[in-house]
Parts: sequence; structure tokens; C-alpha cells
Amino acid sequence: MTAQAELEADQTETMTVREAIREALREEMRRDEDVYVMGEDVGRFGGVLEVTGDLFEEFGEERVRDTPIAEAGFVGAATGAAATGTRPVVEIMFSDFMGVSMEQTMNQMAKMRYMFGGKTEMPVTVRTTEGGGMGAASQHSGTVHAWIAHFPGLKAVAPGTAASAKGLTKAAIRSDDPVFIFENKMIYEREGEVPTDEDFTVPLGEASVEREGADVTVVATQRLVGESLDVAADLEGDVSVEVIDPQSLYPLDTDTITDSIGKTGRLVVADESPLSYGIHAEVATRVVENAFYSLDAPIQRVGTPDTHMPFSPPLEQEVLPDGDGVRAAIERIT
Amino acid sequence: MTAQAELEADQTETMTVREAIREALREEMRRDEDVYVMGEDVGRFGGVLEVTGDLFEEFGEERVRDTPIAEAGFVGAATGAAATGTRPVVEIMFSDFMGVSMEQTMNQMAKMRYMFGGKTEMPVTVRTTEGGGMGAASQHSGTVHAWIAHFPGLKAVAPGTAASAKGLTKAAIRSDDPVFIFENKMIYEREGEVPTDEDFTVPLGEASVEREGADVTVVATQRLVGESLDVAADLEGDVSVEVIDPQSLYPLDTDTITDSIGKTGRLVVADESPLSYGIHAEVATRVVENAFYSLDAPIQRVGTPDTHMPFSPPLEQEVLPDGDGVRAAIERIT
Amino acid sequence: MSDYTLETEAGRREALRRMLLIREFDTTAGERFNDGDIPGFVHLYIGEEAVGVGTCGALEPEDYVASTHRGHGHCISKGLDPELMMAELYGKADGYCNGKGGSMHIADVEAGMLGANGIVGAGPPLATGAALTIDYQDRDQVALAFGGDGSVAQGQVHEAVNLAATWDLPAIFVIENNQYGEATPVEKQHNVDNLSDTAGAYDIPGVTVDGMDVTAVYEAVSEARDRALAGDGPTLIEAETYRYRGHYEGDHEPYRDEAEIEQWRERDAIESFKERLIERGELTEAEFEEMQAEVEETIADAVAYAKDADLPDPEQAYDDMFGEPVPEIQQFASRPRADGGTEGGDPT
Amino acid sequence: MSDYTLETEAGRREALRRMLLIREFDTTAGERFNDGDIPGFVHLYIGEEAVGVGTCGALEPEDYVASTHRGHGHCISKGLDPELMMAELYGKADGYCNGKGGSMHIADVEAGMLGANGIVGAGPPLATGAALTIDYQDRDQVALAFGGDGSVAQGQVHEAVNLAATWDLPAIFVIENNQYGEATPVEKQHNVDNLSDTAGAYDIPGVTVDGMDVTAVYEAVSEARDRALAGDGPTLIEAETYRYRGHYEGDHEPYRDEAEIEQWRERDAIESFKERLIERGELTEAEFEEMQAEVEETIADAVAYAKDADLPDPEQAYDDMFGEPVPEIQQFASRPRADGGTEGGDPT
Ligand SMILES: Cc1ncc(C[n+]2csc(CCOP(=O)(O)OP(=O)(O)O)c2C)c(N)n1
Ligand SMILES: Cc1ncc(C[n+]2csc(CCOP(=O)(O)OP(=O)(O)O)c2C)c(N)n1
Ligand SMILES: [Mg+2]
Ligand SMILES: [Mg+2]
Repeated sequence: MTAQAELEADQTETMTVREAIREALREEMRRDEDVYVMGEDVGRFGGVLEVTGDLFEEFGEERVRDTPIAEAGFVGAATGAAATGTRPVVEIMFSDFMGVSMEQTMNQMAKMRYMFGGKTEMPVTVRTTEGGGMGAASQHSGTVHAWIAHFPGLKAVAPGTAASAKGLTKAAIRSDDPVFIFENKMIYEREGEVPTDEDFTVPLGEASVEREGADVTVVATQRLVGESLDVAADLEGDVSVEVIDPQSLYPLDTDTITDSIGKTGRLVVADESPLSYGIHAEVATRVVENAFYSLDAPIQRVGTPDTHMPFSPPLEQEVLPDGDGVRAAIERIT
Repeated sequence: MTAQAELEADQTETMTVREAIREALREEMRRDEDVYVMGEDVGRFGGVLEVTGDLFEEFGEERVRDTPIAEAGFVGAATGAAATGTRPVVEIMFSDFMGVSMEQTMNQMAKMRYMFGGKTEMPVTVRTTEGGGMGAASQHSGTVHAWIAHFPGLKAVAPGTAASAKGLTKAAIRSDDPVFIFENKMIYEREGEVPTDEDFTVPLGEASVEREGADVTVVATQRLVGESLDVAADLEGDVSVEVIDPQSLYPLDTDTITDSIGKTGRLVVADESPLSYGIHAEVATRVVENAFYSLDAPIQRVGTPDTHMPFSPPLEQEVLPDGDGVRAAIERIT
Repeated sequence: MSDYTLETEAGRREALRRMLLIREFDTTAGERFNDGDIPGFVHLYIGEEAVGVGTCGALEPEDYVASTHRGHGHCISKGLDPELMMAELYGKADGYCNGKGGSMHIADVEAGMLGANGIVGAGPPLATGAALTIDYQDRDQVALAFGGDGSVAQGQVHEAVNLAATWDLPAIFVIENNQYGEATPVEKQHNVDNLSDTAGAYDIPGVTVDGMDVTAVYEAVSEARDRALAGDGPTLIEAETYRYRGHYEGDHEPYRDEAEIEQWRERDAIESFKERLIERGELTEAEFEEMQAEVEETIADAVAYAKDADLPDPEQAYDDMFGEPVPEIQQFASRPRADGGTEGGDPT
Repeated sequence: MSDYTLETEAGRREALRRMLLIREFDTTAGERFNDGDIPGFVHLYIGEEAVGVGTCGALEPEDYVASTHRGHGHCISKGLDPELMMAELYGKADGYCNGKGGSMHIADVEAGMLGANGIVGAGPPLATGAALTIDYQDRDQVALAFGGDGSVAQGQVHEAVNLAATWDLPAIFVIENNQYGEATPVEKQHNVDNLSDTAGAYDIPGVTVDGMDVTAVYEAVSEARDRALAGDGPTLIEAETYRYRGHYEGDHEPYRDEAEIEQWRERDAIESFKERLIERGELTEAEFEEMQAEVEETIADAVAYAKDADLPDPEQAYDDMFGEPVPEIQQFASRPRADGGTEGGDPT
């Protein structure tokens, strides 16, 4: 590490994931007048999950705009606005509500640039929350990021740490492509070190090796990054666990993951998506395609077992993937 | 084969995929008064892709119901109707329009039974068309079945032959679960032998070995079933190709596929979905999980290379997966 | 016959009792939520009781109701059992949804309750669908959807009302205008003065009624029901009302002040209906006290029942996904769970 | 200044010329489609010319227009180049979308054309968004969306108009009521007599105009534009019109008869506007013939140009997915294509 890099690495601040996202929004709104936020009760109310918080006070109601309950309307409007010269950041309160605006997402936002032969940019960012764990039941706990990662023309990111939350949000806003940010609602309070440099971004498509290890690679997303790091720390001495946060789901950083398998020969993929046709299968398949002869053991998937999130805590805990699941998966193959 | 089975197998009729679906609808509507069809111009007009054809003449406008252009409204209404005692079969003209009704699909149709602790059935069938090949451009050529296959609470089928088209349609209508039928629009004219027995169905979750082989397994869906069979016939003598049509995408018949790999040791997955996070990855991963030590070569995926369908024929042909792609994939690993 | 109607003295007393029951149920649910007994979210109906009770009083038991996230009052109005409701809020195995649904998804399709619904605007298409079944099977029923003022901005509500109107289905749409969608006042969500003005877009009758007056609501819904049964299609009714509590428990309510709440409290639906019954000689203060005491006991019993009831077994998480189960899920239901079963998925 | 306006003689002649250009373009497109020259689908605007031309005559070049699947007429009205349009229909590399879009997706965002659109109802949210940009950046423009009679049933149209109305955005919504959504007559899609009645749901002006009269359309849109620029919000205009051809080429049209078509043809917009100009002494028969001949030549040239132009290279299929390309797609763009490159995907 150069002295300069060390210096910069030093310039960090401890903040929660929620604060990191809010600061990313604030910095980008200060930097570029064309950036604004809209969504349900993001204004004076500060957002139901308190992410936009005090932005309203700094930027006012034009730039932190409350919308009617009309996801199709405002996601479609953001698409039209992005095509005509502004850079909206839309909040969809819960990712379960993405169905309301799926037409505008799949047929307009995702396709306009391509269908038009490149005759438009599409600098729109969509932030939304995902995941179970708070007893919010099936319509407020979904993890649907595989849909967006799969659908051509959209980029999808899913932060696991405060640093990536800030860096990905800033990269998304600066991008001229539509980017969805999937925020797991259970980690808003998770703290971490975040670079203070206003030009710090996490490039779309770069994974982060959150912990180095030699025996097994755990590719984990969102909440499961932290839980996997805890498991790795716990297993220290016994099993040497490498933990990778892909950060971007699409594009996906295949190289970082396959390089790791080259070293460890073992893969666990932990993501809260329903297992069938989820994130896991793509990660697994890329490894099989690119590191087939390095794999020493069957691949392990940790995810939601193709159910919805039930309400009652013992049921929800049953289906919610967690650190215990990651540990059991590691133990099965080491 | 028993004499009886032989007799029954004999009782087939040659028909196109389009006719097979229409006959399935006709038989089920005759069999059960609570079954009816609705969608845009499915009535006297006979459907834009002519699938409902003359059903209107037999059953009238109550049972072959034209709707306003309101996919959210009529998919939601079908959901409410299915919960209260009828068995609607909805046509969404092009699968690209599923975005309009995604809310009703994901949060109501897919979740009601579970959220209510089993207090309702959900006997609704959704038919829709997919795929490129007719110059219909990006908003009328999508292949989105991975979304439905991934989403908990929905079943998804995708016929590749006239027989499976009929059998799957009948099974879907008889099922008390929501089933999506993904009809590739390029194979409506494809002919095949179809059992005439009115109780012939293809059970949801059963794959079909369309051709036996020893060297490589091609798991192919929809249009690519026929194209893969042609390639297999072509390669006869050189390479012995087993072709499997999964028929159901969810549930997916893992056993039939992994048994085949146990025999061939080689897998090509051919499906028109965009490749990343598509159908291919799940099939590949199930094979890796269940037949890891049987695999003798890297898995090959043949699909749409993460673009939308472009309009101009040379562009469309470039990205559309086809028999040549399947052949090249086979050749890479045999 | 409905189990209560505002046409008879007994029915009016029953209506009052149900309003009290709702208020007691929700007051208690709020307390138990704040205690940490009830997980998840709760959206309370306190202040809006006249809308649910006036509406369901005009319906017959076989009629269908599609509810909202703020559904407790609709359920009680429709005659659901407070014990099983409370058990559901507590996530217990014998709650209405066996603990899978919670406050936002209480349903009893047999009893005509098509579910509370966590999605704003999702009720109307379901009610249109139920009305389609009714029409298709020539049954003598109606289907009614509740929606909030906020829901009127949702496209699916527009599509559903248009379908029902175009097809002359026996549907009724009741908009509970409680002045806010979460923190956003109705004027910032819509451009019309009255939400019932939207009925013009479907050429169906649209009326705005005083949602603090149970009789006014009852009358509007009765008329709409007659119209629906006569084959004359749907009606849109806006009931002006107010929620005394925050959007959900925990709402810090920066968007309104005490004075506004006080103004509405002065028009309290229970208070005014009680006064009216007393004036008409249909109720005495003492009878009211007794009714209130009974209601309190009912709800206290419901809480006791709910607390006492069993939580579901973890394996039940795998039930009810499908009528015909799939191996993808069954493999989890049947796996050994020595480790407490919370390990999440792994299909190998 | 608009490049034509119905306020001046020159402008009126230009309007007539554009109507002729549209008719000639679409007549020719239909023929070339039926020949098999043009792949995919085409939806022709023949009969509806007055709506597009009357509308765009009231707009300035910098105004935005979001179009529909039946977009050729809107594009020509907005001033797009018939050569590049025809090249796009032919799927050629220098068509408006480099052959990626075809008939249903012609766009030129720089020129204010936000695209034809294959999704019924998708234009209004895009126009609302363009109007939001205009408002946000304090520009002096408006954004206008076309929609068919069928699109009024779509929820996204409702949501978009409600947003524009609530936010007082400089938007205009023009409903082209050509009596059918595909094969379904307007009465089977809606319950209202006039689609402009839906404006009441947003408390915005709603007018129904004769869509066969280019001047009537022009006047309604002009007024709406003034209102929008003054900050008074959107207007909804229904233009009653008719398509002479089937829904798409190949439509067997079981849903209407010749007599109906004839009735509308008697009100032909081009014919009647031409007569009016002749009556006013602004045009002679000879000038008209000349205009018609010119237009035919323009379109013949466009076809010649389109036929002659190059098809895109197969590799171009991988361009334009993103501003910043992704390796998932790039691997295909760069692979060797000895086999003709039609083998489909394989990322290893
Ligand atoms: C489609 C959708 N968008 C957003 C939400 C989040 N949300 C839940 S309740 C609510 C406010 C609803 O307002 P209103 O319809 O007036 O009902 P009220 O809560 O006032 O009874 C919102 C925005 C949701 N549940 N569904
Ligand atoms: C969301 C959606 N549903 C269905 C279709 C299929 N479709 C294409 S055009 C059309 C009819 C449109 O009618 P209208 O809006 O009146 O326009 P017109 O064709 O008459 O100009 C339909 C149903 C579509 N393109 N998009
Ligand atoms: Mg409200
Ligand atoms: Mg029309």
C-alpha cells in the first residue's frame, strides 16, 4: 500500500448503513443539481425506514419529493425524466411493491436505450428495501433482486456493509444506466467504516473480498455478509473462510469469485433469495463454468427454501437463511 | 409396454401446438362449467395469435370473455374469482405485458394461499406467449419465464411439443394452484402426435425424455426442444444425444435430468431466457448438486446473451439461441 | 338476513357494540404491540369504526369483503371472531391464518373475508373478481372492497373499477378517506375535491358520506347493494373519516397537530351514535356501560386466549405454499432439525 | 416558433402536406409490409392524420411527445425524417434506432420524440416524467402523450395523469379515440360516453374534439399548451377519429363492416381540410395535385433509400444495452463468428 493510499484509507468515519446511504444521497445532491429524490413520504416524514431522514430540510420539497401512492406513475415518470435530462433517485418503500411498477421497469426503463439504438441515456436509480426478519409478513419481506439481476438492461446492487452502501449508492447515481439498489432492512443499523472522500464510489461490477481465507469461499450478500463474517471469525483456527461480498449482482464480478475458488476449491453461496432460480444458481454456474476443475466439493446454497416469509417469528426464523445455515453449509464440505 | 398402454399410445391425433392448446381449453371447458377464458380479443376475434380461435362460437361471450386492456385489472379479478369458486384461464397476449399485472401476480395470486394459512385455493391458469423470431422487437419478444419459475407460490410450465402443450394446459386448468403456461410463439404451427384420451394430462413437475442418448444430455425448452431433436438426429452416428424437455420449470424434475447425466456425464442447457440468472443456471446447479461426481465436462449454456430482442432480422438472429448454438455447445464438450 | 342492520333497534345496538368492540380490540392491540407482545406492524382503525360497521351492516353474511392493511375493523364488522384475530396478531397456530399472516393478512374466505391486504389498492381487483364469480355463477351476493384515500392513486384500483363498471358487476367500492396516506395529506395525492368525483370516470354513482355517521354509511352501502343486485353495476362511496392514532404504531406524526385530532374527536362516531340511541330511547347510559364492560371482557379474553395459544411448529412454515406440494419445498419440511431448524435453505 | 401552425396560410398548407405525407408513408409501409419487405408488425395511422398533425402544429419543436404503437403519424407530425423512419421500418443500420426498434419504437429524443411504444398506456408516465424535468429545470416547454381509446383502461395512464394533475405539471394527454382497441369497440372497454369524462377524476379540463378536423384538434391542443405553460397543469383531450385499415396489417376485421368505414371516410380529414383551404382561396386543385406528387416522390425516395441502406452487422446486437458495457454481454460481442454468428449464447 502506498503512503497516499494508506492516508486515504485512514480517512474513514464510522456510520450505519442507513447513514451511509443518506450521506451518499446528500453528497450527490450537493454535487449535481439534477439529482433529486422521490417516493412515498420521503420528505418531511423522512421515509418509513428513515433513510432520507433530514434531507428534506436541506433540499426542500422539489428535491425530496413526496409522491402519491403510485409506483407505476412515479417509476414511469422517473424514466421519462431520466430520458430528458434529470437524474431521479426513486424510493420504492418495500421491494414487494415493485410489481406495481414492473411494466415501466421492464419495458421502458430497461429497454429504451437499446430499442432506440442508443438514442437516450437512462440515469435513474431505484432504491428499495428487502428481506425478512421483522415480522412484516409475506407482502413486506420479499427478496426479489434476482428478477432485476436477470432482466436485461438493468443493473442491480445489494450492499452488505456501510462502505459498500455508500459507495454503491454514489456509483448508481453517477451512472447513466438504470441501477436498482437492494437494501436489506435488517442491516440499516449495522455500523462500519466508510471512506469520507467525496469521490469514493464502489464501481458497479466489482466484488469485495471482505475476509481472506484458504479453505472455503462464502459468497454472501446483504445481511448474510455480516453473518458470514461472524461465522468465519468463529471458525478461525478450525476452518479458514474467505468471505466475498459480490456487491453488484449485475454485472457480477466472476473473476474475483472464481479466483477465490481457485484457492479454496469450495463454495457456499448465501443469499436471501428463494433458492430455485435464485442468485445462488448463477454464482454456482459461473464457478462451474470458469473453475470446473478447481472445485473439490459440492456447492452449497443457503437461501430461502422457496416459501414466502411467514409472519409468526418461529416460522420466519425457520425459513430465513442465517449464519447458522452458513456454518452448517461450511461444515458439510470442510 | 403393456397391451393396454400400447393401445392408448396408439390413440393419438396429429395436431399443431396451437390446436393442442385450443383442444385442451375446449375439453376442460366442456368438462367443468366453472372453467372460462378471458383476455384481450380472445372472443369473436379468436385471439391475436389465434389460439382461442373458435371457442367463442361454442361457449359464448361469458365463457370466452373479451377484456379491456387492463392486465392488472383482469389478472387481479381472475385471482379474486379463483379464490371464490371459479377457475379462470387468463390470456396475457404477450409475456412482456406481465409487468402490468405483476403486483396481482406476486402479492395476491402467489401469496394468498400461504398468507391465509391455506384458507383458499387458487385455481387460476395464466397463458402467455414468449420469444423472439418474428421481428416483433423488444417489447413483444421477451422470454420472462425465469421470473415466474423463481417466484414462490407459482408454478410454471413451458411446452415444447404439441403433446406437452395439450397435457400441460389440461393439468394447469385442473390444478388448484396458480400455473403459468409459457407458449413460444414460433412453435404454434409445429405438429406432433397428441393423445386423444380426454384424461390425458402431463403432470406438473415431470420432465420428458424426448430422445434417448448416451454421450451428452441436452435439456431444452420450448422451441429449442424441436431444434435440439433436429441436431440430435443430424449428429446420429457421431454423437449420441439425449434430449430432455423439462416441461415444467417449477416444480422442476431434477431426478430425470440427473439420472440422464449419470448416464452421459455431459450437459447442455438450451433455453431462450437471458443467460444470467436464467433457467440454465438452476438446471446446471441441480446437476452439480445431485450428480457432481458424474459430470465429465464443463456445462454449456445456450440462451439469449443478456440483450433484449432487437428488431432487425440479422440482429435478432444473432442473439436468438437456436439449433446451431446447441450443436456448437455439444461439439465443445464431446 | 345480515346479523345486524341499522333498520332495527336490536341491529343498531349491535352496530354500536361492534364499534365498541373494534375500538377496544385496536386499543388493546396497540398496547400489546407497544409492549412487544405483538410482532410486525399494526395499523389501527380507531376513529374509523363507523365506516366498517355501517358498511357491513348493509351486507349479508354471504357477501364478500376485500379489506386493507387497516383491516381489524373490517374483520370485526364482518363478524370475525376476536379471539382468532388476536391469536393471529400474536402469530399463534390457531389464529385465522395459523400465524402465517398476522395483522395485515387476516382472512376467512368461507366467511366472505377475502383478506386484509398489505398492498395499497389490491382489494378492488379481488372484489371485482369475486363479483365476477357471483355473476358467472348467478349467485345472489355482492362483493365489496375497502380502500384508503391513498389507494385511489393506484392504477389497479382504476382498472378494477373500470372492469366492474363496464361489465355491470355486483361490486361496491368504499373509499375510507381518513385524510392521509401515511404522512401525506389527501390534497397532495389527488387533485379532486371529493374522491367520489372519480366515479365519473366510470359513469357509476359516486357519493361522499359522513364516515363518522354509521347510519349515513349504512344507507349509502344499502343503496349500492340494491343497485348491484339489480344488475345495475357498481357504486363508489367515499366515507370521510379520521384515524386518531398514527399511521402505524410508532408513527411520530410530524404531519398533523393535536388540534386537528381534537376536532375530529368531537365528531366521534361511537359517542354520537350512542347519544342518538339514548335520545331515541333505544339505550340507557347504564346499558351502554354494561355493553362497554362486556366488550372489554371479550377483548381481555381474546388476549388471554391469544397469549395462551401455541406458536406454530417451525415445520409448518413449509405448509400451504401449494395445494399439490412440490419437492423443492418438501425436502426442507422433512429434513432433520437437530440444530433447531433455523439454518435456512440447502437443497442437497 | 413551431415549424407549422394553423394560424397562418403557409402553416395550414404545411399541415395539409404533413397529413398527405402520413397517408402516403403509411399506405406505402402497408404495401411494403404486405410484400414482405418490412418485417414484424405495422400499425397504420391512415384516417387519423388530423390528430397527429393538429396536435403537433400546436407544439413547438422543443416540446416532448410520447407516442404509441401507432406512431408513424406522430413522428411525421413532429417533423421526423421519412427516410430515416422508413429505414428503421426496414431494419436498416441508419434507421432512427439503427434497426433495433422498428415500427413500434421509432424515437428521436433530441428532436423531442420520446418514442413510439409497444406497450398500451406507457406514453403518459413518460410524458409526466418529461414534464417533471421541464418543471424541475424551469424550462419553457410542454410534454404531450398520445394514447388510444384502449389505453384509458390502463392503470399506468391513471397514475400518470393523477401525478401530472396533482403536481400541476406542463403535460397534455391526447386520447385518440378511433373507436376500437384492436377488435374491441370502445363501449366494451369503458363505461363512459366520452373518454374525456375521465378528466373529472383529476379535476383537469377534459374536452372531446372532432379528430377528423385538424383545426379543432389544433385549437384544443393550443389552449392546453397555454394552460400548461401558465402553470395551470394538464389537459385531457379526446379526439374522435377512425382508422381506415385494420388494427395491424393482416387483421381480418370481423368486428366491423364496410358501411361503417365508409361513413367515416366521408368525413375524411384530408379531403375536408383540402376543401376548406380551396374554399378560402388558400389552395388550388393544381397546387394540391402538385403537393400530392411531391409527397409521393418523398416517400418513394424514402423507400428507395431504405431498400438501399445497409443492414446492421450482427455484432451491433450487443451495442446500446448500457452506457457502461458489462462483461456478460461484451464476451459475445468479441467472440469469433466463423459460423455466421448465429449460435446463440455460451459464456464459457
Ligand atoms: C402498493 C403499495 N405502496 C405503498 C405501500 C405502503 N403503504 C402502506 S399503507 C400506506 C398508506 C395508505 O394510505 P391510505 O390508502 O389512505 O390508507 P390508510 O392507511 O390511511 O388507511 C402506504 C403508502 C403499500 N402497502 N402498497
Ligand atoms: C399493456 C398492453 N396490453 C396489450 C397490448 C396489445 N395491444 C397492442 S395495440 C392494442 C390495442 C390498443 O388500442 P387503442 O389504445 O385504442 O389504440 P389503437 O390501436 O386503436 O390506436 C392492444 C390490446 C399491448 N401492446 N400492451
Ligand atoms: Mg388514508
Ligand atoms: Mg383505438
